[in-house]
Order: sequence, then structure tokens, then C-alpha cells
Amino acid sequence: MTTLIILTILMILGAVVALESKDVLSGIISLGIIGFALTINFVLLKAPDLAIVQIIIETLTLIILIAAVLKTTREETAEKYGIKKIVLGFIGLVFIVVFIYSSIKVFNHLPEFGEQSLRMAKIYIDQGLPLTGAGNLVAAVILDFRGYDTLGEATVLFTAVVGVMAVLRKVGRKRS
Amino acid sequence: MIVFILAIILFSIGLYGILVKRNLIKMIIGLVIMEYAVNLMLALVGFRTGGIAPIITSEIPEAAKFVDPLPQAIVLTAIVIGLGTTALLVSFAVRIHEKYDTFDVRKIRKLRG
Amino acid sequence: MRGMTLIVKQITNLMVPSILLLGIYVVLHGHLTPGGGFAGGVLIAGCFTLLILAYGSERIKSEAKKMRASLTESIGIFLFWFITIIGLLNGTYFFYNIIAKTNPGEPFKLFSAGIIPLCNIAIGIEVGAALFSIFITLAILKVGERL
Amino acid sequence: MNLLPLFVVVPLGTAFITLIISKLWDRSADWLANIATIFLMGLAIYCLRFTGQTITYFAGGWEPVEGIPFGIAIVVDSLTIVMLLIVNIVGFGVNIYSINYMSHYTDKPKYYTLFLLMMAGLNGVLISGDLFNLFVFLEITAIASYALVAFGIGSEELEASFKYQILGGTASALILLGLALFYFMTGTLNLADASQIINQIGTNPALVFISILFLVGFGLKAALMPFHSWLPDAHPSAPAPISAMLSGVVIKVLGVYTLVRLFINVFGFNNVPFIPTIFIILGVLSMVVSAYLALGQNDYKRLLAYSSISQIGYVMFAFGLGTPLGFLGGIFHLLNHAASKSLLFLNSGAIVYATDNRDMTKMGGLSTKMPVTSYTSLVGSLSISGIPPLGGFWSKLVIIIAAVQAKHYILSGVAILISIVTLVYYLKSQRLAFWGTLNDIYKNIKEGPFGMSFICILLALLSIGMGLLLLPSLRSLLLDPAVDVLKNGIDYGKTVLGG
Repeated sequence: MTTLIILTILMILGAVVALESKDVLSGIISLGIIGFALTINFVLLKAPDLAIVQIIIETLTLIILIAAVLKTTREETAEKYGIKKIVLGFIGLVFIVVFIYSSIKVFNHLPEFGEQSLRMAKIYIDQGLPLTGAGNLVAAVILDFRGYDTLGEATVLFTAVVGVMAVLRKVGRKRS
Repeated sequence: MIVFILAIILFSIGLYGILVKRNLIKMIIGLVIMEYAVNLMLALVGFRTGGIAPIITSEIPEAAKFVDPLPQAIVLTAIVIGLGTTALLVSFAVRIHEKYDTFDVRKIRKLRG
Repeated sequence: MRGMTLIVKQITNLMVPSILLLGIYVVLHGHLTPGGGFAGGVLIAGCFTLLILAYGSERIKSEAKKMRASLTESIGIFLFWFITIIGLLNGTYFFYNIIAKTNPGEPFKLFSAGIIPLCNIAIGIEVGAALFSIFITLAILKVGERL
Repeated sequence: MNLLPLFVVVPLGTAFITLIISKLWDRSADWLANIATIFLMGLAIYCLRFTGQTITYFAGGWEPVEGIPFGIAIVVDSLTIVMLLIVNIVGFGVNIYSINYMSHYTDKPKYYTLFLLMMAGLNGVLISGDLFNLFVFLEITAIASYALVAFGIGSEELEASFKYQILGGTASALILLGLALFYFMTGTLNLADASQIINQIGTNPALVFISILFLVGFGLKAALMPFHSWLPDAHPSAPAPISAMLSGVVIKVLGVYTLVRLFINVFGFNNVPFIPTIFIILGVLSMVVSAYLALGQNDYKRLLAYSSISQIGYVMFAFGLGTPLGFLGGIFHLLNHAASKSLLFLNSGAIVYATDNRDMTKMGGLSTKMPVTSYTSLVGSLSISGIPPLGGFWSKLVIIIAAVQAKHYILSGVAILISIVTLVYYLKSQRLAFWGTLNDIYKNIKEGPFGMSFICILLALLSIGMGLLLLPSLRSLLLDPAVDVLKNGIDYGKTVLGG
């Protein structure tokens, strides 16, 4: 529990550095802090499947982002601290403080951490093995009980790839 | 409860980045942070005190207390969706840089404001 | 993208086969151990990405590779789609685990859990090829070459 | 009921195979995509015989155990059927139109693949009875439309699409956060089951927080007024068929339908009492402000985009009234707006196809050269502005009567006023673009190919004839059952799970 909190605070610090650093490249590398801390959090939260996927996806995300930045520019855009900027930042801060404050109130009305009651998941846990024959309950959920979602998920990835290839093709419109 | 609040704080930092930052790559970073925060939140929701990873082997009896596998399945999907969105955004950012030679939102016509 | 030094290339040569093997293992044992089609597919994609990073993208005939990766991806997801509609063709349900219901197999063995391992294989192919084609499309992009 | 998954399975399968086969034969994409959309339209029309019933189908055959559904439910009721009709008829028309229009662009197979994925996503959202499943299909639609908006990869398209993606991504993150808390609170993702649980819990702060997250998330997708800033960029920049699809269908399905389904059928207006007021406020705000902004536009497609926000405002206002008549007006206006707005965007596409120009001040006198486009766009404009006897008149009339009945006298006056403003800006667009003298540079233009004109005429006939749906015999077939679904409110759960 303590480790979890420390790692999450580390993630928050990483997020601040990632957004505020003057060099975009170091911002992206700080994003790695969040991703890898998240991986350890997944292990602590007993989710090995997620940890395996997250650690590699994180690496690939970083590679993609770094490749993009190296091809273009790594300079952070110059900030002008005019009155408009300060007002905007202030409104954003107020909004976020309200958001966090109300979420504190809300969590008092939700179950405690680790004490959630099962409804749908009860059947997955109790009867996952006899019904599907898969020892890995996560695999049983994503590919049998909720396989339709996974079809959608694979389709999202497919869509993204077709989209990337469409956007990065050489010529968009035919010349008449 | 404190971990939930921390996850919410992480989420709002990402939101803040999107609202305030003026660099396309920084905006993408903000979006990625938000996605991570939501993934963390879902994993936290699925945790049960004293539970073990939801993998039954011949050594572990079926009666053991497992953590909830459903949020994990959701996070798995969300991670992949997040990667797809990020890749698409990055390819757009590269293309925009090619046209304008800058990542600055204020120098790009439509994105202003 | 240029390649890297000899040291990196040598270590890559050593690492790639084992990463590939791990990826295939994770895909095939997805229903028994942590992992599955996604994790394994991502590992396989990572292994190809490592090769490109070490050896550079100039050396390969990138366009052809891109086409092949995208074709593999289409075939992988088409296989997955086909597995899901077997139930419909058979007159039962969409996404019906037809094998597990008729011939369950012994739990904790490789050949069990019906369509789950088959789905894992199809997803493994799809995810691996998809991530690799995203990477290679960005890697071979020469900024400013567009007309 | 093995037919229902076909709404998703067919477009998905066609999309996957299109990319493979088109490598061998380039023209095959045209055929495959159109056969798929024609099939989908037939299927949607066939589903008309199920109006008034609620059909539940569990993917994978996982029927509920002890009353707890744990598989993914596919639910089709009368409201879904109305929306499925809109999606698949407009999708069919747009796809026929694309055969000619998209020949300006390279790499058509990718266009068709993305288009079919978008159709699959839209149908998937509509037939889904499970919150996470709905989210996944919403993401498919969203990602496909990001890519489609920028299909021409010009600088304007890229910028608009980037903005759309950032805001769309934020919306998705908010929805997913809401989903996490929703699951934490109820322990289920099935909408029907959740509605029963929420009804037992009643109002509590967590529910309010979740509803605000969903409201902002889906409101961003629907482009309601404070969250609209992406729409006036994204919709005009897209290729015309995609603009028609986005304005005519996508914002309705991803935004309005999901909001209505969640807040009326799952949360229930009783458990979140502030929601109807917010619907009315956001609706009136969108209605008024974007009508005002549309007045100042000279770009034809941008004017249409602002008009879309304004009309979505009418719809949300009608649903916010919470009366059966209001529901009727809302659903009916959705139908009318889908037909007329996709018609108008396709017309704008015909103009761009002929003149390569969107600025109305540089047009003029096009009616002599492009009579079909001119007359059909007149029909569309008058229908949206609410001139009798076109469809739009009847739906606005129903909304205004509903507002008067609900004692919102001032707001019904505002709705009438905005209807007049709508007429003003559409007449302005007609005058600038089609009437007056012909500009010399456009002496040699001609009407677009037959396929494009044919679809415009078809949609114009649909806009004219839509008023007939209010006739009692047709009304009991389509609109009344859909209103009943909303009128039942939170009893949705019982109806779906049967018991």
C-alpha cells in the first residue's frame, strides 16, 4: 500500500516534469517515468497481464514519440506571460481544484479501496475455469465472456493503422 | 482512498496540460497522462485486499480470493486504444510540422484559441 | 533513421531470437499464464522494431516491408473475425466458443479452452503486424518529401 | 435472433477484406463497400418489423445466471431501430455518392475501409447494451472519423482533425473515468442491470459526479455549445460525403443518442434531477449562439456546420422537456435533420466538385448551371428552417407545442425566433450561391455525375415526405414505439432483462 502511494506520487512528479520541461525530448523521457511506474503499480495490484503489455507499449510509445521529435524539432514553444495567459492558467487551476475537491467528497460515498463488492465479476471468478477451460481468468474474460469487446479493440488498432497510413501517404489529392 | 485521489490528481494534471499547453507534442503528452491515470484508476477499482492475480494453476485452488479480472480486461483494451490514438496524433503532428515548421499552436491558423 | 554501432548490432543479433521465442511462447500460453495475444504480439513487434533501430531503416526495402506488414495485419484480423462468426455460421451464437462446448479438453493443458488459443494466435499476428507497420510508416517517412 | 450481430459483423468483415482484395484489383473496393451498405440498409428496413418489441441477445450465448447478466448484451428496441434506419440509409446514400466524389482523392480503398469501420462503429454503439462495449465502438467511430476528416491531407484538414482528436481524446478519457467509477459503484457494466441497481441506490453524490463526467464527455462528442469548438473546423474540412456523415449521423449517435439513453433509461431523470435543466440550458445555448454565429459565415460548409449545432440544440431542448411530446419532437427532429443536413452537405460537395470553391461571396447564379443541386438544396434549407409542408416544419411544431405544454413560454418564443433566424441565413446562402448573376469563371461548369445527383434527389424526396411519418398509421409503426421506450424511463432494465 505504501509502495503504491509512493509510486503514484512519483507518477505525479513525472507528469509535472513531462509537461513543464523546457526541452520536449526530456519531457517525453519523463513520460517514461509515469509509464514504468504504472507498470510496477500494475504488478502491485496483481495484474501481471497488464504489466507485460504496459511495459512494451510504453517503450513503443516512447520510440514513436522520440522518432517524431527527432524528425522535427525538440524546442519547447516560447511562452509569453501576458495577462491572458495568467488568467487562463488561473481559471484552469480553480477548475482543477474544484474537480479534486469534489472527487474527495465523492469517494466517501464509494466503497473503500480493496473492499469493492462483486456482481458481474463473481461469475467470472467462480465459474471462469469450468465454463471456459482457461486458467488465466483475464484471458477467459477478454476472449470468451467479453470477446466481442476484444473484436472491437483489435478493430480500433486496425483503424488506427489504416488511419496512420492514410495520413502519411505521399499525395492526398489527384491533380486535375 | 488516498490512492484514488492521487489518480484523480494525475488525471487533472493531464487535463491541465491539454488546456494550457501550446505545443502540439506537449498536448499529446497531456492526453497520454490522462490515459495512464484512467488505467491506474481502473486497476485500483479492480483490486481486492488480500487477493491474488486472477490466474488459476493446478497449485492454486479454485477457492482462493482473486482480484477482479474485469477491470484488467478493460485496462488491456484501454491501453491498446490509447496506443492507437497516440500513434494517429503523432502522425498528424509530424504532418503539421511539415506544413508550418512549428509545433506552436498560436502560429497554426485554425488551432488558435 | 541511421543504424547504430557494431556493439549494438551484435547484441541485437543475440537478443532478437530469444525475444521472438518469448513472444511466441506468450501468445501460445495466453490462456494458462499471464499474457496472451496482445502481450505476445507487442513483444513480436518490439523485436522487429529493435532490428530496425539497430540496423537503420535505409537498408531495407521499406515500402515493400510496409505493404507486407499491413497485409499480414489484415489477414490476422480477418482470421480473428472469422473465428468469431463460426458460431453464426453454425447456427448457434455470435462468438460462441464452439470447441470448448463440444470438446473441452483438459484444463491447464496447451490444447484446452476452445477458441481462446486460436483467438490469441490471430490477435498475436494482428497486433504484431499493426504495431510494426505503425513504426515502419513513421520510420521511413522522410519529412518534406511530399509533393 | 442471429441477425442482430450482422449489423457489426458485415461492415467489419467487408472492411478487413477490402484492404486485402483491393491490392489485387483496385476497383473491387467500390463494389464491396456498396454491396455492404446496401445489405445494411436492407437489414435496417427488415428490422422495422420488430418495432414495439425489445430484443436482447447475448454474445457468446452467455445468458444471465441468477438474474445477473455477465456476457455482453446486444439490445435492440424501437429507439435503436429509428437510429439504425437513420445511420444505414444515410450511410448507403453517402457511399453511392463517394464513388464519384472520392475519385478526386488517391488511395480510395483506404477511404472505403475507414468508412465501413465507421459504419460498424456507429451500428455497434446503437445495438450495444453494455457500457464498455459502447465505449469501444465509440472509439472505433471516433478514430475512423479523425482519419477521414484529414483524408485529403491538406493543411486545413490536418489542423482541424488534430483539434478534433485532442478534444475527442479528452472526451474519451472523461467517459472512461466515468465508466471506472460507474463500475466501482454498481459492480456491473450491463446498462439494464445497472439501471435497476441505480434505482435502488437512488440519488447520491457519486452518481452526480459520474453523470457530470458523462455529460461533459458525451457533450463534447455531441458538440453542445460550450464544448462545440471542434465542430466548425472539423465538419467543413472533411470531404463532403464525410461531412454529411459527421453532421447527419455521427454527432447524433455518439452524442445525443448516448446521452439520452444513459440519462433517461439508465440513470433516470428522477435520480439525477438536475439533468433535464442542464439539457434545456445547453440546448437553448447551442440553439441561440450558433444561429447567431451562422449568420456571419460566408463559407457555405461552415454555415452548415454551425446550423448543425443549432439544430442539435433543438433536439436536446426537446429531450430536456421530459414530456412524451418532447421526446416525440426530439426523435422526429433527429430524423428530419439527418435527411436534410446530409442532403445539404452533399450539395455543398457537388458545388466543390464543380467549382473547387466554398466561399459563397464568389459564387452566384449557380442555379442555371446546376439545377439539381440548386433545387434540392432549396428543399433541404426550407426543411431545416421549418417551412410547411416539409418535414422540418412538423418536428419544430411538435417541439414548440411541447415547450408550451411544459409551460416554458419564453423558451418556446426563443425557439420560434431562432427558426426565423435559421430561415434568414439559409435564404442568404441561397441568394449568394444560387441566385443572381453567374460569375464568369464558372461559365463552363456542369452538374456532377449521375450518381451524385441521384442521391441528392433521393434525400430531397425523403426530406419532403418525412412529414408523413406523423400520420397516425405510420406514427404507430415507428415514432410512437420509440417514444414509449423513453417514456418507460428506468423501467428499461426490466424490459430488457425480462422480468
